[in-house]
Amino acid sequence: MNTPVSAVDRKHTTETLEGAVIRFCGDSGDGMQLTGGEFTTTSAVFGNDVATFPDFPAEIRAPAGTLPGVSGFQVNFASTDISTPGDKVDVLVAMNPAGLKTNLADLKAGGILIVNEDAFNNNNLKKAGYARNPLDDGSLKDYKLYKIPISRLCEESLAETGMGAKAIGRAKNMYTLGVVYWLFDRSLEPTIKHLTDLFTKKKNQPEVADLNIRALKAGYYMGETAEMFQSRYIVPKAKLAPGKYRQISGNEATALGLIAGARLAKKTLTYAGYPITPASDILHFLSAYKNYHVKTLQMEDEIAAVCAAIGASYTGDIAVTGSSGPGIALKGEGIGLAVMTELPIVIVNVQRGGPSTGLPTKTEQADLLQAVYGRNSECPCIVIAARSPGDCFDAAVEAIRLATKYMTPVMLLTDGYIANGAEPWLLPKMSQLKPIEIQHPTAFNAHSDEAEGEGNNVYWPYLRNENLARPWAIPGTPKLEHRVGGLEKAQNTGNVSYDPMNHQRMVDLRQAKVEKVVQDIPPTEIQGEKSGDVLLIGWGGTYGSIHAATERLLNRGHKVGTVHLRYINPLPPDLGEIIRRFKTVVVPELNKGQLIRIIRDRFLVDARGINKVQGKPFLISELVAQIEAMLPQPRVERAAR
Amino acid sequence: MNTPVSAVDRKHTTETLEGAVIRFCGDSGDGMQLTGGEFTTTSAVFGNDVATFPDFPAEIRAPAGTLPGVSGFQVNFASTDISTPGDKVDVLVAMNPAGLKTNLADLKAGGILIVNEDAFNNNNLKKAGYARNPLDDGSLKDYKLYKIPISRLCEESLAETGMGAKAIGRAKNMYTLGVVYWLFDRSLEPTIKHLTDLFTKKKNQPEVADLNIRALKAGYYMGETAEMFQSRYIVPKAKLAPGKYRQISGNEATALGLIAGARLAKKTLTYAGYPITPASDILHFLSAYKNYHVKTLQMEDEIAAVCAAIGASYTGDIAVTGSSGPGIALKGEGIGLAVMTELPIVIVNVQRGGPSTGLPTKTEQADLLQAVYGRNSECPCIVIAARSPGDCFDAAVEAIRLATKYMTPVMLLTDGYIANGAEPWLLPKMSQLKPIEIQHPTAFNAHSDEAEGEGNNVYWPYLRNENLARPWAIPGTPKLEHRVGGLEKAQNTGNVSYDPMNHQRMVDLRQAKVEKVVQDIPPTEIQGEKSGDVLLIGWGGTYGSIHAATERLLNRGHKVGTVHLRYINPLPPDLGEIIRRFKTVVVPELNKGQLIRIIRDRFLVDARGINKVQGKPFLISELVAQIEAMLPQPRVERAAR
Amino acid sequence: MTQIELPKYSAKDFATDQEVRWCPGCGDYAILAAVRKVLPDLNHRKENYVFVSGIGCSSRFPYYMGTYGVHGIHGRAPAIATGIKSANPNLDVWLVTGDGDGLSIGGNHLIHMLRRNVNIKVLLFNNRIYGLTKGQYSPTSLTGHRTKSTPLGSIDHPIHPISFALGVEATFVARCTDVNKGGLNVLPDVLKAAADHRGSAFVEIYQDCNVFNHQAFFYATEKDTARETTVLLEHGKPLIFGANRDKGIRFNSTRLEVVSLENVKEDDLLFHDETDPALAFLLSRMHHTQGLPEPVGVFYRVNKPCYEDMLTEQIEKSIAQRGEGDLEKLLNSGSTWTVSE
Amino acid sequence: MTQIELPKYSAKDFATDQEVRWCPGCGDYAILAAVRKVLPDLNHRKENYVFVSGIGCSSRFPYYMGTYGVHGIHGRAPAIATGIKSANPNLDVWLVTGDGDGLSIGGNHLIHMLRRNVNIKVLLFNNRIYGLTKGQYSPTSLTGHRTKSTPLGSIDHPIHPISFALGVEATFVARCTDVNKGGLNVLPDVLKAAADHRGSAFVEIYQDCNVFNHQAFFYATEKDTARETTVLLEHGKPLIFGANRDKGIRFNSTRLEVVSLENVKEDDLLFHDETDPALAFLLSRMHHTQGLPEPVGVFYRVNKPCYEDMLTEQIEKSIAQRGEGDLEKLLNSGSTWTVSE
Ligand SMILES: Cc1ncc(C[n+]2csc(CCOP(=O)(O)OP(=O)(O)O)c2C)c(N)n1
Ligand SMILES: Cc1ncc(C[n+]2csc(CCOP(=O)(O)OP(=O)(O)O)c2C)c(N)n1
Ligand code: SF4
Ligand code: SF4
Ligand SMILES: [Mg+2]
Ligand SMILES: [Mg+2]
Repeated sequence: MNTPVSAVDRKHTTETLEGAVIRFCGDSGDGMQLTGGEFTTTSAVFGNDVATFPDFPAEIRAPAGTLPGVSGFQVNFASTDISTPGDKVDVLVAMNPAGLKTNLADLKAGGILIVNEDAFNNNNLKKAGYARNPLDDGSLKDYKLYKIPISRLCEESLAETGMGAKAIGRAKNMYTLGVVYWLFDRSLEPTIKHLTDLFTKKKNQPEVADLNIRALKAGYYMGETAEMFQSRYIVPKAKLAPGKYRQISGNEATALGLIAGARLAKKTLTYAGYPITPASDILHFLSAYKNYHVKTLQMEDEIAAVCAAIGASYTGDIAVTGSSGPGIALKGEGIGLAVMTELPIVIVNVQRGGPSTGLPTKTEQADLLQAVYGRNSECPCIVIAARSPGDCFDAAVEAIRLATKYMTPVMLLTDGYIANGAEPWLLPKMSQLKPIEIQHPTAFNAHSDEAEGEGNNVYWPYLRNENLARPWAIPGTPKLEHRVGGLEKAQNTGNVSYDPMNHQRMVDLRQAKVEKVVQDIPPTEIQGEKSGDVLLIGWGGTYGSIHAATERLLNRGHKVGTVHLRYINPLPPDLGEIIRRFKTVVVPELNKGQLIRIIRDRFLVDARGINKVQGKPFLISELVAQIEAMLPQPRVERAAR
Repeated sequence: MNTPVSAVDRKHTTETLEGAVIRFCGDSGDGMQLTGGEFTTTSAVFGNDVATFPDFPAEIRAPAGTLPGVSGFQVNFASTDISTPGDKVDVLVAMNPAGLKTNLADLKAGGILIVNEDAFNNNNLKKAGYARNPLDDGSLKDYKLYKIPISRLCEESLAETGMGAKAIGRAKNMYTLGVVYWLFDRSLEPTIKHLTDLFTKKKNQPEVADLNIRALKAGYYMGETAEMFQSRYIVPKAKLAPGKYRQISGNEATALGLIAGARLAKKTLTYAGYPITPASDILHFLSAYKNYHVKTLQMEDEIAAVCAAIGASYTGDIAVTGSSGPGIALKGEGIGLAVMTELPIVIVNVQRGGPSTGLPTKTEQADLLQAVYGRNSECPCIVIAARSPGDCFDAAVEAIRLATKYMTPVMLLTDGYIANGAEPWLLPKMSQLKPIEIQHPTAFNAHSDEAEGEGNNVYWPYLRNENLARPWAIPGTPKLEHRVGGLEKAQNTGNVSYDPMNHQRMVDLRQAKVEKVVQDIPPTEIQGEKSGDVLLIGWGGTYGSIHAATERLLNRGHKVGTVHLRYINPLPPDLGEIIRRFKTVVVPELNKGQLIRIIRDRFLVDARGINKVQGKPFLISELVAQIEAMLPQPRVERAAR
Repeated sequence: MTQIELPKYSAKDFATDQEVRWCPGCGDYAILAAVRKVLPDLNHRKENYVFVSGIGCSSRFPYYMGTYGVHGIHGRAPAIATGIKSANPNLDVWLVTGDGDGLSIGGNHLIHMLRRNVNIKVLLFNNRIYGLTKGQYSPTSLTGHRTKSTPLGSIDHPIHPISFALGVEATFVARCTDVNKGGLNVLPDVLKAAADHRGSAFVEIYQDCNVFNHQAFFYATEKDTARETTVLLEHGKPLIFGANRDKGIRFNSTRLEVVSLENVKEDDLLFHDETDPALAFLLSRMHHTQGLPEPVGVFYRVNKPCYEDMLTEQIEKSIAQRGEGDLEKLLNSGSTWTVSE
Repeated sequence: MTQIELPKYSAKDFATDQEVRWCPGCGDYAILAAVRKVLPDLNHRKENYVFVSGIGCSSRFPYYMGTYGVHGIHGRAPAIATGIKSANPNLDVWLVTGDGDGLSIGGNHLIHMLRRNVNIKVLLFNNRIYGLTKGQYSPTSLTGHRTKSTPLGSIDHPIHPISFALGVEATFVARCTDVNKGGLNVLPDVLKAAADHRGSAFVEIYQDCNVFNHQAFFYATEKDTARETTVLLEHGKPLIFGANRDKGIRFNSTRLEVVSLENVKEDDLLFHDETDPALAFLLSRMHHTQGLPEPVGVFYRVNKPCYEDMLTEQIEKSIAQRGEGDLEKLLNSGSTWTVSE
């Protein structure tokens, strides 16, 4: 195919950048998610480190051209290690006035602003609430503004295809992508391949593939020929750990991790769910993997889903349920049953903005206390959290491992940000993952006093092993027939028991079992200083921002150390000791302060919170600023570096 | 009527006691709850201070004569102030071997043991697991054992009535009560009146009333004539605050408090519930008060119940829902909706043993953290707790007051112990209770920019008053039509808003509103020392035990102060200051440590817990022992007093 | 209550200033327009309307009605509405729900509201898909339907909303379509009939989800097919359908068959009887895929006491018998005793 | 699976060492005895049985069966059972529930399990009361019933379990009584028929709560009335009843009436057809208070694919088409790139 080669041409100067943040925005109908996704893949395949932030409108479609209808996709790509999609935007591509209006504030002063000039008509300007056309009134003078009549140019270049106006109109995102590819000297190949795969192979619409590929190339050539841009930009390859990579979103990684966990345990996976934003994609992904013996049950509601998981677990499957927001609240009673029956289930909570229905498409980290405390009575669960899209895979495997090892529910916390966001993911090798050992008893395990003879003659479902876990005999096993249920159970026999001392003992045991998990927690890693002024304690999807902020603080010479928790209940056993090595403890969270409640309670340390509840991730800059304000003395001498 | 006068006779010596603890136990079918209740009322009417502890078998009926079928009722009556039903029992009345077996351990050495000798037949002994008859084998020699052939004596004395054997058999509890009445020199009048009211007036069964009254008297005369007892006991009147009293259980007091609260607000009450032990009685009580304009809705489940309450609240009723255990877990999502729509509802949680179905008829205090934290996202509720049966009345009124003042849900925590237990209750005067002011707007409250003219021209449902509460316009009010819902709302207008800064503001506001409640919290009362060695912090139904333990510790010269919290979220504003005045903080709870989590987090004090999860209240003695073990130095010198 | 003179309302009075946010071409628009248009004719005060919903595209409905409204939580609208109607029986409560909201997570609440016969009007927008969550199958999706969550096709047997409602004691059960290009304009009439019914009224509305299940009901709404695949139910009248009204439905033992009016007299056709639950059930089993037209209009309508009326009645009776509750007296009831100074 | 020789079981093999804790005289005892007695005849392995329940007196059932069992949470047994059956389709899953557990809090789960046709046998013990929580009214309590929570009488209209099941697409619907002193011993036969049905089987059992709703169904179980107030349904046979089998049921237009066999020939009676849903629905509306006997036996039975079979089939088909899933491959799917050392 006759695609442009990515050699640097002579007509333009070239600038080499360490990295850049680009955001595509436009109407929901403008295909910005696809555009951003393609740019990301292309950059990743090229060898950049990348991080993305897709920002959808609320679940329901808003009228075209309006502010609530704006869809955005931000990608940060760099030749260095990056961990967030970036605070501020270097290049903003706005396909319509509404997109410009809602996104301009994030563009850096002097940043590149590419707009589809054709979309700035009266109708659209009015819908976006512009009294005058911002392209003409000088209000954008602080930016490098490129007004491109994208709609018209795209139309002209596709006229010869003879395709309908609607189809041609839809291709303008690829035209735009072509322009941006030119600007950043990217190859068109990966996108051409993807368009061919998608339209020609999957949907059998070669004409649509052709149309989009033409648009893409037309945009690229426009950049090359139009002499519009003074300069092109080069973002060289990053030095990444060697190995095979792919882009992965958190929800997909969770789905793959669950399949992998079940495989490692040599068992089948049952995932019982009920659609809800932003957890639904886990259900969608898994339902496509039937040939991996994955059973997906879309139940009638979230309560049914957790109960179906309990049923599947009793029967011996690796049983998982997942949801978000109110859907998780509904599972509380069911989780209680799993705690009492001591059956392993995994509950995936893709956290979203709340309370109540809240901001369903936005991210938040505000379900931690619910995870730890949100059930009636003493009802402890193991709680772990994933830190990034790719990490969801490991966390899902770990959740299955812990649930089956301790015979108890595990809550896995992810969030909308990492669930929808994607990052390059170094592929794990299945052969290198530790198998999950599960044994279902097939013989009696105890000797009942009443019965005569020697040797075991009964099955006690609540006998415990060294991890305090009970045995997991499954239906179909001759002679081990037994009943479980939500009433308090007598230790060993598992019979219903109202005995006060037995109740105390069982409450203690269920708690002790969860606390045993400390034996599985590896020594805590500290980023930066091992002792000093400030210890940052983070958890979950804020990893990227906190990690980057820590780097920046360290670069400025601050004595900062950072710990990012996977294990929340129980906490790592060495955490207290680490805390004592720092003067101040700071806990940044996308909530009003939740992990900090547990840290303060547990370690009696006057930890301080950095909290934000805006449905959005932390900016690195706001973290740095707030932490610096807390530091005993600004290290001016080194900050000047 | 020819009833025995309560003059002291000559045949027996008399002992005057400060108080006594008596427990009636027998099979579920033996009528022990009625018997205990009658003894309590009679003693209360006589002028003793009383406290009771009914202990039912699990909800489901066990076979007659078996250990799980045993029903008990303990009453402590005294001439001094008492606050618990007592640790150990002075007099145990056992109607059958199973009752003896399960209750004997609580009888003091040297205590009086009255048994129905007739029930100790082979069949019953076997069911209770006795190899030999304990009445004959000397195993009871440490007690004052009175073997009375109650069944036979009762039968003989009622033979002349010509009633059936079954009816006569059922009257033996009244025969037994008569014996005990004689022993403690109590009047038969209140019970005779009650039997007449119940059977003659309500059920139109005068022959049953007659039968029971005869049995009662026969028992009494037996005591008088049989020369069986060496001594009679007198427990003089107590010095109680003057006024009119009645016996009341916590659930009944809650019901009355809810009616009173609605009355004080000049509004109708809607109570939406779903049966569950031990909360059902609130629904039962309220459903009998239709002529108080009380609407009770028995919904299809707990979720429906909380949602019906939200609907009723939106419509302007005082709306309450109540449940226990798993039923409360189910309400989490609905409570979130109430938090978001800022509608006042009260959720009554009669806590019971858990987790899951747990020990449904037993008490526990383990839902505190669920109340404070157990919902998705940042979803703050006001949380208050009642301390005793009578206190449920005040707490219910307060819950309604706070909910309507701050336009937000209030969780009222009671528990199985105080819900079923009863105590003498000094009747409040309605005229002395503070009215609850509620205003439903009837006119516009804001001026919209878009509209012309002066003065208000719109209704903003999320405008706030000085308490940060929003206005409560109700359907049917012309022009104030507005919509509420679970999506994030724009401050003031209440329109759906996805704006990040608005979300932050609303999350902050909902939290601030709950924190405003500190302005309603009266200065914290301290029992005992105002500073010193140990500060006890209690909450809820453990009040009686902790109060009594404190008294005992003070008597022994310990520098102990005790605070018992009504307000849990938010905590009293002066609590931190009080905590700082004591060397050690101890938090006794019937859970694994829940309030203590919040105290430690909030005040960074190394509080220690005394915890018990056995489905039973604290004994005074165990509290005293554990606290003394924590005290810096046992005050031997004064402990000798 | 004294009847104050009613303002003359127009459809516009029932609009709000909130932008309507459904996808272009969504069937919800037509239903919204019809409801706004019908309400002014019903002679109720605007401030007495409360629109209640759960969660779903359809459940955004209350935001677009200039009345009181509650956008509830998923599936729970019937419970919220029951609370509203019990608290104030004078309100006109309408409930808008979807096939997911009303029949999946909320099925149980709907059952109990219907059987209690709470005087609430239920509009169930059946688009056989979860719209708001972007296209998973719903309880009314046909077996084999490929959706996001059933890439190999649904394996569930769908629920029939009309059979469902009849099976749980609903007192008014009807069906119509969002639009009808075949000339039958059933929606407004059914809305009025539902409004006039004293008790729970259940209305299934075939609704096109333009994005995730487009054309699912085109057979029943489009010009060329609508008259062939649907039949209008009218109480006491024979079941006749077809673009030329030349076909009818007849009993064949206990089953139904289509006959041509050329061969069969009208009198031999099945006559609709709104009061016969078993007949209504039989009609609810008709499917166009089996060659039978699908009935629209009122399947079933009977009078039964409604919940809030009985609730009020019990309160009034109790007051009449025991007197207006006196709290002071209530507190003093039971065995009381007095401790003097 | 190779068929290993089946042990000969007796009722005793299905008992446990746990004391049965229902009130003396409770109808649950008779049902327990019947189930224990029927199971040995079904030729399934004991270790393959799983009894699942919710919460209620009836829901204690699994504790008394020497099989695998789950005593679940209130109302959720159908969901738990669906999880069990999906995880291992070879198990014989029985579900025991009450009128409160199954039709109040759990109504929705029951609906969806029934319509999905998961191969589970449901025994709904209908005693028209909440037994375990000591006597509140239930969804099947008759209007006016005075209970702890309705001291002035219930104002709800009761649900008819059979109509309910038919309305939500159940494929097997039957009714029987805990005991039958009139000579018809329907329970064991219905249990066997349910066991033989491949799909969800719904069985309503009239059950006496000896303590809180005693004698509610005595008309249908006692010697002197049972044969007059119930009629046994037999496929293809006319509906005849009465102590002397001298009465029958006949169609009168679309409604039913009782006729004397002295005046009417058997051939003119209504013949039962298990495959006709509308007929089943009609039969489900018969009440002895209206002078019509209440049918016992199988109302409805049809074959439809069941959920776990289709689930398995999709998995097998998917493996056949795409090959046994290779995780290493899956991980490597999508656009990958390699970073070299
Ligand atoms: C408790 C809970 N579970 C799940 C969701 C996610 N959710 C929102 S709407 C919906 C289904 C909507 O389908 P339907 O009721 O048919 O409405 P439609 O969008 O098709 O009009 C779901 C699953 C939620 N909001 N809350
Ligand atoms: C979530 C929850 N809500 C309420 C209860 C209390 N509860 C236990 S059984 C029951 C009703 C039982 O009635 P039914 O199902 O008819 O069974 P029966 O006892 O009559 O056999 C109720 C309300 C509970 N255990 N859990
Ligand atoms: S997704 Fe479907 S139902 Fe929802 S608004 Fe769009 S077209 Fe309508
Ligand atoms: S309460 Fe009723 S249903 Fe429950 S065991 Fe007793 S008699 Fe049976
Ligand atoms: Mg839908
Ligand atoms: Mg029942």
